[in-house]
Amino acid sequence: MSLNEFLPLAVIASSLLPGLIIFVLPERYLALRTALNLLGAIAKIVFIAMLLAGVQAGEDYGFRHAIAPGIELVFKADALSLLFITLSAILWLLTTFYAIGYLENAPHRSRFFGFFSLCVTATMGIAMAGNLFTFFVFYELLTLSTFPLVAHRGTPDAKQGATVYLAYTLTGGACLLTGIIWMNSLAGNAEFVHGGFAATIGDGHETALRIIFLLLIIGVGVKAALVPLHGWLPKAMVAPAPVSALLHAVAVVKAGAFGVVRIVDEVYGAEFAQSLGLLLPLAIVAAVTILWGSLRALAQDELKKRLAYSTISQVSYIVLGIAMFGSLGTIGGLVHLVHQGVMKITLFFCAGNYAETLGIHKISEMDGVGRRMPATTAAFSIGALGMMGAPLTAGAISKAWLVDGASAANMEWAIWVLTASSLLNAAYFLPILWRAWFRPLPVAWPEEHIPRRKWHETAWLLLLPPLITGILTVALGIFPDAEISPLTWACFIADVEYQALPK
Amino acid sequence: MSANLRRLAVILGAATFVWLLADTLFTLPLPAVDLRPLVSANLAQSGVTHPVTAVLLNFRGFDTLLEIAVMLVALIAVLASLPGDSSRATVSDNTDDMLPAFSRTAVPLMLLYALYLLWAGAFRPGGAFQAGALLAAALALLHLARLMPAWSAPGLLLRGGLVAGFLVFLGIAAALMAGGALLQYPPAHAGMLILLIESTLAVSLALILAGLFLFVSSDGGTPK
Amino acid sequence: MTENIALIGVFTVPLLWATLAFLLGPGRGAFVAITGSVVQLFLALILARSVLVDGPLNHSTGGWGAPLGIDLYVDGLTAAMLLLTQVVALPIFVYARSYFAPGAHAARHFWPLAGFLIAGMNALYLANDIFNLYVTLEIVGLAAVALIAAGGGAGQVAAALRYLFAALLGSGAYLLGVALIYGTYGSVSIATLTPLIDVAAPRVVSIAALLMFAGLMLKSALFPFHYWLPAAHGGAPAPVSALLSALVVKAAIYLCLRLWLGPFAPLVQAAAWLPGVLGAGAILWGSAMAIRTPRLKLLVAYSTVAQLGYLFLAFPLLTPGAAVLGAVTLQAIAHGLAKAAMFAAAGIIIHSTGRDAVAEVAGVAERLPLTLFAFALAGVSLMGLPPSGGFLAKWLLLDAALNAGHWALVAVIIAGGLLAAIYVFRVVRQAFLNLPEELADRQKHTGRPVPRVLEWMAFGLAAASVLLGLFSVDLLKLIAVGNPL
Amino acid sequence: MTSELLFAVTGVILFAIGAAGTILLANLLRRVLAFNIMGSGACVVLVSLAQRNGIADPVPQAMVLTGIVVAVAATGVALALTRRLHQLTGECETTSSVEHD
Repeated sequence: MSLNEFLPLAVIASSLLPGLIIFVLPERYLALRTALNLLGAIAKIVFIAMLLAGVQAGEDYGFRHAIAPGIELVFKADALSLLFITLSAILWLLTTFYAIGYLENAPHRSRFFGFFSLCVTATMGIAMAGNLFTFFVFYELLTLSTFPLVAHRGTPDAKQGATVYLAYTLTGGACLLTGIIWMNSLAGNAEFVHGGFAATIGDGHETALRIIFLLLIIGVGVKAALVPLHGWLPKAMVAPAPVSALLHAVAVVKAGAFGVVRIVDEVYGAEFAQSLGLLLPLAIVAAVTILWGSLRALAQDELKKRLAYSTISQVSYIVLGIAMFGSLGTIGGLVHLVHQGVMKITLFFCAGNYAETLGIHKISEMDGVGRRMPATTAAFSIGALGMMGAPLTAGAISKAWLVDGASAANMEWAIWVLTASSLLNAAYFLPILWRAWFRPLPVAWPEEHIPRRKWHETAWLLLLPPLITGILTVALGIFPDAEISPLTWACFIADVEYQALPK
Repeated sequence: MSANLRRLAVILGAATFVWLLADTLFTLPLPAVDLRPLVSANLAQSGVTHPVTAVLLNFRGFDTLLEIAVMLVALIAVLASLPGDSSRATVSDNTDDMLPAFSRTAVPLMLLYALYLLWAGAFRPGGAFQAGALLAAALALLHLARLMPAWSAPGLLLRGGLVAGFLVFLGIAAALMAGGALLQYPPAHAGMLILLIESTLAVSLALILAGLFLFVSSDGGTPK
Repeated sequence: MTENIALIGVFTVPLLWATLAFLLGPGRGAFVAITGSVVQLFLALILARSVLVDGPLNHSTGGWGAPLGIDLYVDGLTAAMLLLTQVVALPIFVYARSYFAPGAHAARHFWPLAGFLIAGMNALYLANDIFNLYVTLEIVGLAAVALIAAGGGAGQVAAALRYLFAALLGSGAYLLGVALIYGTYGSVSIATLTPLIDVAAPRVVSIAALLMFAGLMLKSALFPFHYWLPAAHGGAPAPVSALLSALVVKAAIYLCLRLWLGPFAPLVQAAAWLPGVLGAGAILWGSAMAIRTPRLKLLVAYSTVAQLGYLFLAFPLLTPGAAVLGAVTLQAIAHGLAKAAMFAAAGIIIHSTGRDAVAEVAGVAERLPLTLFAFALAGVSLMGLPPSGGFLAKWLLLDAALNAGHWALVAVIIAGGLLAAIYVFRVVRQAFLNLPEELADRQKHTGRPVPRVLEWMAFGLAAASVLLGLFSVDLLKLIAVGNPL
Repeated sequence: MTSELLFAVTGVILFAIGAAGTILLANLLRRVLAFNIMGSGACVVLVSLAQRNGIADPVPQAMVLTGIVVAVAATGVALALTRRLHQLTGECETTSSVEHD
């Protein structure tokens, strides 16, 4: 097996194998379990680094395995997949640290970390899937491996949340499956290519292709939480904080958004999708989602719920960017795929810290928490400002590109949507910051788990990850076009997708 | 659906079925394949002179092998269906002496006739099954005449008797693989082998058939 | 010669060890059974390999050859079913060995009966003679009935009787069909009959075919003939349920398939929609019942009713040239493995909670993670989610249905998957709940500790049903050998 | 029509009666009898159709012999189970309820 075949597999195996081993590990083998987790996470990042270098040098990486005559599992590590797996891998490493601290002496940790690794594996598979069949395999694997994490606490509303989650995702999966098989019956088991393969199917199938597009978008839209398919996301917030952070801020919703990218750009191809008149409706759905998510977020008092609705709104920035016909929008969307992940995970880390340290779950309980937990709250503030698109944060960059994309695709209304959304973001984030920093301390916190010590507002393992991602948020905002930043990489992708560098 | 309606439906269905099927039978052409010449042509190599026995133990011997398996399964099924606690096998006190007297004379004759049937099977109607059935009847008669207790869970000896026929048959069938195929008798020894199989089968079948009756009657059979 | 010995051995070996187990006495024989099953698995592999390499294989018992003698025939389909039977039987036997408490009444005659059951099925797959098939059907039927009834209470005995009469009615209809066929053509050899039967065949042949199919559908519990199955499979001891649900019903369906594609092919094309409709009914009805029943094993049994529906659903697609046979067989195999695993897991759960109720599964995720994992994995295959064998089968079926433009079938298959998800996750999500106090106390008394080997057997079967979806190239190649499609 | 055909039709009728009985009757002993009638009907058809031109055919006769033995076996099992059910419940009928336990 050549290196070019080995690396994609290695990226998958580096989380799959630890996961499987951890399942059979007895609960008490804490050190070994931790070692396995970190080893896997670090190994993965090393492999990905090799891939990044290789792909920039024009190498192409792929692996295929026939599972039945005419049906193949195909993995391709191309520029687009790397954007996604790099993000997931780095955040996985941070989240692993965080989870180790978060779940100290909690029960069922073997199960938790086992399925956690499976989720990451599934995400890697989705990112590197080379055809719709492979994409579906890992898409459903993600659903299945997330279920136990949502149900992890074993409380009735955990069961409830997990059930709702399944009801949405499995139904979406059924639509996706129908669409994929239909598409394959027209195009054969075609593989993703820049510019898409649907155009080659030829005339006479336009209607079929439109219906298929609808089915596929519904399929991935459920995970991307497009309105009206978003109902599961707030309910799934019963999961432990690391799960909400990595999965519901990054892996699951991003898998959906990523699916939209693949379908629009590499199944249909932007031009063909545009010619079928599919992009505008998609853009409208995205716009509606953006506004609806922000509006609902305003109404939430529970911190995680508000973040969840904000996620719903933010993820659709990506979809909106892709749905804008033109390279600028695509770049904006792709960059936001990364930036939103970094910012949102910061916020969820902090929310988890508040809950773990002081038992704060509601925004109304956050008065003066800034003085009790300055570092955490600083990270939180950065994330929040980023979400609003404040200058010098990652959010500013992606929004700028999206606006340019909108005007380039002369979709002025999209600009209004983005502006409105930014205002709404401000409307539901600034009050939190104000409470946290400027309101007086309460007499007592809801339930203080971790007492304050000098220079020690909470456990280090809980504090470091949000600080790192917070700093990252700023860094991405200040040096957007560094040697290998998400932005440059997104331009690289748009370059191959549209064969023309953006002016 | 009410019971009467259901009954009516089934009966009507059965009637139409008979009508449709019978109707087709009248216009049925003669078969394309005729096995009779084949049977008589190969009778010489079959080791027996009676065509039915030849089919049973040679041409379609595989059927018969599996059929013995069916009998064994049935017997084990009966044993398995017995209540766990029934191991008492009693001869209840003798009420009349008519039946015993009759059986005392009948059973030896039945044994004799069974032997004849077994031997006759080679060249005229008869054979292991008929013989076995007759022997089983004799055993049942003995039990009904209260000269023999019902059988409780079988001991090793009885179990051996029950499976002996099948084991011999199976063993010979497998050993004949040497000839290239299952149950491929060498014409020279076919007669002898078939006789061996038939005689052990007769005993085992007798025990099995009797067992179907005698094991079941070992428990009171009254509701608990 | 080796493959001939393998061919004969695959049913003589179980006949032998079944007899020995009986000879050894009540409750004895686990060892010979497991040893024998290992040998059978080995022989089945030899057969499969030889079929894959040298094509179909014919063996004339007694050396006479059809139509005078009885022929045994192995093609890819046969070899695949033989493999399935041995692959499921072996772990289930290891499971049964630890499952039955020593001296348990249900176990006293388990081994000989199980042996005859397996032997009967293996012979059934091989026989190429419709009368010999009748005898094998009876072996399988009676052994199955006995296994259900053995040492059970009134409910089990009643279920066994209901099953027995269904089976007898079925084989009776089948036998009359055989009689009519023999009366018409003068032969019972499938090889001889196939060229003789054509579209111009007299109507009596169609009636015979109808009788035989009806009988077999009764035995394979195709909706609406499924009435006997839930009580029988839901009431028997777990290892028995596993064997029945995973294998026995498949035997009758296999026979349907053989006759459908073989001798009766010219007659059935017109009626191909009928099994399809009944199959759809089975999927919807079986799933609906599985979603409603409060009992765990009954849920699994109803899921069998539903899953068998997929096999008949495919009959309208079984047109020459289509690769549907592969999909059907794959579904049969995947379901066999998954269902055996699921009954094994259900048995473990009931063993440890002491109650056969879905509500009592709470807390199993904590106590028996491996068992729950096995149950869920098996469920993945039943739902047809990737990367399981059930998924691959469903994918192939959907592909065929779409290419043939059968949108109704597509809809049913998709709906069936979602319904399966509902009843599988009914159990799984319950298992994640923390065990309520009062139940915990009660289960201390009713429940018993679980031997690890039980859990591993269930897990192994489930894992196999999932991995099947990733490594099916050779299997599908094998199935394609010598089948008329 | 020949006497063989008469036998065949009789066999069909016996089968139909037996089948209807097996389906309709509630009492298990009667159902056992009905099943036996059904089986013998099938056997009669098998033998008689095969010798429509008068000459006996040994093959179906041997097959019928097998069929009879199989029927005996099945009857034995059915009776034993019926007896067992009677011991347990005091009745000779199967209830049709699935939940029955």
